Amino acid sequence: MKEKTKHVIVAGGGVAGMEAAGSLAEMGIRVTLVEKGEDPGGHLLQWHALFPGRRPAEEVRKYLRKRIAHENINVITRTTVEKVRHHGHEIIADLSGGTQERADALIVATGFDLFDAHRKEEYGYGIYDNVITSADLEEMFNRKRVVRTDGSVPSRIGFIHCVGSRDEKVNNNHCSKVCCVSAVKQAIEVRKLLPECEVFCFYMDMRMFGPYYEELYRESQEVHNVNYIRGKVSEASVNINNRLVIKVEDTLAGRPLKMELDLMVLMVGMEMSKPGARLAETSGLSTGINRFLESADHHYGSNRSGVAGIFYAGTCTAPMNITDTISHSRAAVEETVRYLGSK
Amino acid sequence: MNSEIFIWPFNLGLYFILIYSVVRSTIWFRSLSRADKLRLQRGFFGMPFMQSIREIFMESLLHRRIFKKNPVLGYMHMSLAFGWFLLIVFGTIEADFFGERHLNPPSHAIFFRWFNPEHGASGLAAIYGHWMDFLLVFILSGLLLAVVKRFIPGMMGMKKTTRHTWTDRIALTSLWLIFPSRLLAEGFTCGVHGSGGFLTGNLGAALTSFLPAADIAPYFWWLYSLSLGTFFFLLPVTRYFHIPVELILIFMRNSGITTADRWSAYSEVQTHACSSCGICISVCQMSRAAGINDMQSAYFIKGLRNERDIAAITANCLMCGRCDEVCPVGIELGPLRLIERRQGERPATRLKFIDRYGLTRRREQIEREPTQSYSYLVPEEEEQADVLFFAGCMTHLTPSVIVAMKKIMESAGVMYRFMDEEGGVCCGRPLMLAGRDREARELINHNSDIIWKSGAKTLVTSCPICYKVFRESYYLEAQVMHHSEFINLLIEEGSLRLGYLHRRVVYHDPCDLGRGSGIYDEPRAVISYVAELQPVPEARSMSLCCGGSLGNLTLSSEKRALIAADAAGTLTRSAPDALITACPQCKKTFAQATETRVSDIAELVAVALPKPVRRTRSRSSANTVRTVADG
Amino acid sequence: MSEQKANRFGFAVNRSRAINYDTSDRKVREYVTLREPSFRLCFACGGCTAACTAGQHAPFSLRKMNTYIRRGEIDTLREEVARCMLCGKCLLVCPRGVNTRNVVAMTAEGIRKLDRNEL
Amino acid sequence: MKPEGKKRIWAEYQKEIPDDHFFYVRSCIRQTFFAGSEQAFLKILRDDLGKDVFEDPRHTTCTGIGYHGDVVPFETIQTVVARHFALATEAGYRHIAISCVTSFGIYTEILETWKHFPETLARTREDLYKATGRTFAVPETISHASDIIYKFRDEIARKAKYNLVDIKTGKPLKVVEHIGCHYSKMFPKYGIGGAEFPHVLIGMIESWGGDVIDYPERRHCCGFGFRQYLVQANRGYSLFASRKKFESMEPYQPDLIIANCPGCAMFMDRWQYTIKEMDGITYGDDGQGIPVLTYEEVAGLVLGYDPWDMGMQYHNVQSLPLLARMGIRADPARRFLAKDGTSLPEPANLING
Repeated sequence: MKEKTKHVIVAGGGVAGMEAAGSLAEMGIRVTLVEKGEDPGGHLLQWHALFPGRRPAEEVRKYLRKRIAHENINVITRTTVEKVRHHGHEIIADLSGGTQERADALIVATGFDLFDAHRKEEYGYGIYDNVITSADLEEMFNRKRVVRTDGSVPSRIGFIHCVGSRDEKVNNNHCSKVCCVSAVKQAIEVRKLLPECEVFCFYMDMRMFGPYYEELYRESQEVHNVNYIRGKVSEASVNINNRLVIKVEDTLAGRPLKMELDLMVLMVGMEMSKPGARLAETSGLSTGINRFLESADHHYGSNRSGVAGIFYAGTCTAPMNITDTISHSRAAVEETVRYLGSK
Repeated sequence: MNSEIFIWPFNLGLYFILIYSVVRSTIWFRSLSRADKLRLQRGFFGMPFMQSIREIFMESLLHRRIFKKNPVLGYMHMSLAFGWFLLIVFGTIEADFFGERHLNPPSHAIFFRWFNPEHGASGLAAIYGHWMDFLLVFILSGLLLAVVKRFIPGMMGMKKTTRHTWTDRIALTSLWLIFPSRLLAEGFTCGVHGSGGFLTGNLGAALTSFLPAADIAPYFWWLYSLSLGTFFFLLPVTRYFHIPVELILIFMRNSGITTADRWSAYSEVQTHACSSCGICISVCQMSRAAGINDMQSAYFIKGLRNERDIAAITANCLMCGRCDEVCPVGIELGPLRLIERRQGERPATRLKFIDRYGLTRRREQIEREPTQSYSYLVPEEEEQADVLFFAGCMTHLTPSVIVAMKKIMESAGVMYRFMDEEGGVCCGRPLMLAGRDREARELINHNSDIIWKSGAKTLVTSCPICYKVFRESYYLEAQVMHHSEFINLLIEEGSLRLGYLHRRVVYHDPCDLGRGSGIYDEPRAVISYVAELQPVPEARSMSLCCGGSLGNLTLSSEKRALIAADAAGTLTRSAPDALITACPQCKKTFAQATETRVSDIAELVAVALPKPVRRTRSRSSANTVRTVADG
Repeated sequence: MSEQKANRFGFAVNRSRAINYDTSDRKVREYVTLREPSFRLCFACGGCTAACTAGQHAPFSLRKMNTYIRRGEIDTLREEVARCMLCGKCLLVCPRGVNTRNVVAMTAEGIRKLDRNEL
Repeated sequence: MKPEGKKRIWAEYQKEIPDDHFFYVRSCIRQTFFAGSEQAFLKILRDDLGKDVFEDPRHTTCTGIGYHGDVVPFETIQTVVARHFALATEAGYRHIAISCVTSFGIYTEILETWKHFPETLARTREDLYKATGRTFAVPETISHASDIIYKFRDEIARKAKYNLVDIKTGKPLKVVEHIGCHYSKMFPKYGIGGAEFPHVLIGMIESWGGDVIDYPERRHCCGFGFRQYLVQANRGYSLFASRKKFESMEPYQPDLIIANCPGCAMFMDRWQYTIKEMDGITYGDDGQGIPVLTYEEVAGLVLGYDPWDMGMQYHNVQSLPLLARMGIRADPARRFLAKDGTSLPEPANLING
């Protein structure tokens, strides 16, 4: 008798989910890819260019779209996986909208949510004009127009690092890893787009963890004249000219510093996604103190959930860049296939 | 006949340049310091005068130094200078001897043929005419080389030459025209009258055969006179002013005047004595390794002469001293650059002669009212020692050198005190190299105080930078020794027992130790004692700078790396086991530039020290060491 | 006048410790950056300060000085820059290849020019 | 500026303010320097709004100035505050209305401490009982007096005789609001609108027709700072802080400053005088100062109270031009006359005087 085709549900259609679905489909496994948005692609859909080489994000999007254009993959959009449970060897996933999906295994690839910048009230996001997030700036890059709300061209832009990361005041002690290099990348892009515009990065530490990140940081200073001030911005306000006034300690000078900005970019960090957190709660998947999914083993089991047949891929376990997400996702597929074979 | 109008351009030019030279020399003489005036006066009536005459003959006329460096270039210079000199001398003799009057005005000698066209048809006069023609050929051959050099510098072995200003170009053109126009003028005149030597006579005959020579000749006499006149008029504002000024320079130098540390008439004479020959550019490592071709001494001197803003040029020099070594005129290029650095930055606008002295005055005023930069330095407690060891700032970044020195001194039983073990105060030379002598003096005073209080008889330093300044700018009772000298002394005394290392090594002369302080032999003696020292190209006085020099303020780390790689490449061409230097700065710089192991001389010696005898080992191991040491 | 009144009150208004980037004079920074572009590369590791010969004797920090140049704190700089001995140790230590000695030299020069209204 | 953004935050930071039956605790600074303000508060609540406000003459200072001046230990101040609660309990009141922002901060700090460290509450009960024989119930709510005016701001607006409007131009007055640091910076949840964008005074100003100025140093401390002011040699810090605020608000040409903290009102008023004396600088037009009013005074003016009855003539920066702008006719002859017709002392060197 011919062996029944295996079926895997992938919860989340971002970078991790798409890569996982593609890899599984290639191996002849039937995949149901459940995505909450209109289209798969996740946060990458908003991104203009990627660090460290500033390649267009579209190139990676194209790759991922191609990856899931496979007859074995069924994409369900505007849907989330609400609960997962075991029924014998089978896994039953309750989807939003009340339907159910049965499968042999499930990969959680629910990704991350960007930190809601409103929560750092002192920065005035949503209150003051010209306070935007890194994601908003990326949209501006897509339109090739970086301007203030009144349409004028900014002459000084400040990037505020660690917004919603490494900050117990918003209950996030973790580092989101990618914001530093994102800020460097965006700072360079601003300087290229607006050569007259002064650019400042306000940082606590520069965490250039990936290949060519440090080189990019150096380039930003050497070639693009991006300025770095070490200190966490404490508050922002506006003056009578509707310019932002920020206060920060210049920790290297050991003195408070006050500066006017035309545009303030909040480098928002990564948090566990809400659908991911819901799924964890309903399905008994354990989470860590950083609220991301806790893997079975930190070093050699970062794709395993501790529950048979459920695997993790990508940023639902911790902040990651795209490179690491794709690797992590492939590893999750490997774990899944091994599990399917052992059944 | 003497009232020919065409002679006037020459006459005017000649009188102008004579009067100008006298006036200029007088101004220079007057602005010399009292001591230098005395030196010059004494020199004029003593041996220095004879030395100068000899040197002028050997250098200004024969160009011996250029000959040594490059025979073709030497011949070119010699033929033009010596040839012209002879032409003038013999021309004057000819005019005085054969002319209708004795003691003629100069024009009479210069335009002798015009005034005496029939002369020299036979007898002694004819032979003399051949001689004069020979001199002209001699000059013209040099001129031919000059033209070739101008357009194809490589053919003369010159990699780089200086750029000319437009006045230089006009003067050069007129200089080039002098001798061909004389040839043609004399040729036409001789042709008409059937006189002349083997050259002018034959050329004249040939030309007259198809040209109306009598009509053409005056044009060439005019051209000859005009070329001479133009050249003389332009002389003071062009590089060719070096020809008369060099004579003054030689007198001054032989009288014992030196550049010293501030701007003086002697500095000015030196800037005008530069011929912009470009030899300094060829030897400059910044040119050959780092592709920087606009800051060499020739440009620096030219900027000084023309009173341009040369702040960038002044700062951008390794101060290695290679150009000083090769300068055919013997200009003290390093000291002049230091003087300029001491002047500080000057306004971008062109400085008037008077303003330059104004700057000097301002500097003197600052010196009269000194401000303290290092008042935070606390005088140290007195501590007695026979031998003081001063590692210096840079050696603290090469702790292996310190460890080696400690081992060596302990092994030799030297009772020493490590003066800056806990981190001392800079020796002051880096400040001096940046032109900040006043500040340097504060540090020198601080260190001197410690050295005097210690009562030390010997001050040993492992850093050539410190060594140079200790020797030249400190007033000390203690004998200053570079560690290579000191180790050599220990070996010679027999207090240091060393083994022989079977290694092939090369030695690099650090700039401040070799060229800067004349220490070439001691390090070589030490190295040869413990290892096989191989020769390297460009050693001793032409040793290469490592590129890390503190003398350069503005050179980027990338360019430094290029210089270091080039120098290290040259030094290690023979693939030695190690590259030995005697300077912590050179060691650090070379270490990044080569795969070859780079060691300080002290480290090499420390390796050759007998291993300490351990109790647990058998006696034979100690014997082995002794055997090796004996061998 | 303010001093006399202060005596009457027994206290005077304190000066702001804050660096006001919008009113500070950054001409010296421009002067230094133009003449020594490697200045930009400093990422404040403090290696120079750790190695510093003068820093062993006085409160002198090239790392801090770089920050003061960038922020236009001229008065602080004027005192600070004079403490350097120009020994060049920092040059050998700097991981970013900043031409530290020239930064000091150009800063001193820039300040002198600023004081003479030449900037 | 996006008003909807602030509304979002205000919606998040709302607190329970009781409707009636308050146990009122007075402020040391306010009853000394702005005695008319506390009087006006009681009158507004009792007469205009018909509320029940109880005062016990036996209540004392909270000792907050001593506490922040490092002379009163935390245990002591807890016991003093517990005694106030005991007085309220004995009188049958469960809602505390606090006149002073320092006291308000002390109360919130103590309540939060008791919540997180119940043993300190037990210890305080014991201390109070040993010292006075009293017992107490922890109050149900604590409100700052400005919270209560905030709650009834629209009611006051409905009864308004005057508005925060320039009667000549019809334009709203430009008002600077200053919130005492101890109102919500320590515990944002105790303040209406939180710590970054407190709504308590803005709500009043907008209800009564004024325009609020959001200037860069809006959040900055007035400079009181207890130790900064209490030690004479340190007063330069205190003065500097106020000056920083004035310089920051100056370009907006504010008509008045409203403060909800007695200390702030006092310092921002007195320091304008000091700065003028020291450096000859004032922050209004033509050498005028910016009047600093308490929210009770502003509420009183809106309701048509006589400014001289509220003691506004004893501010260093006088409000005569402001009153004229609002159309309030205050009888200049009565300015320094007591109710019995005797003359009151007339201060020298008044600004806008």
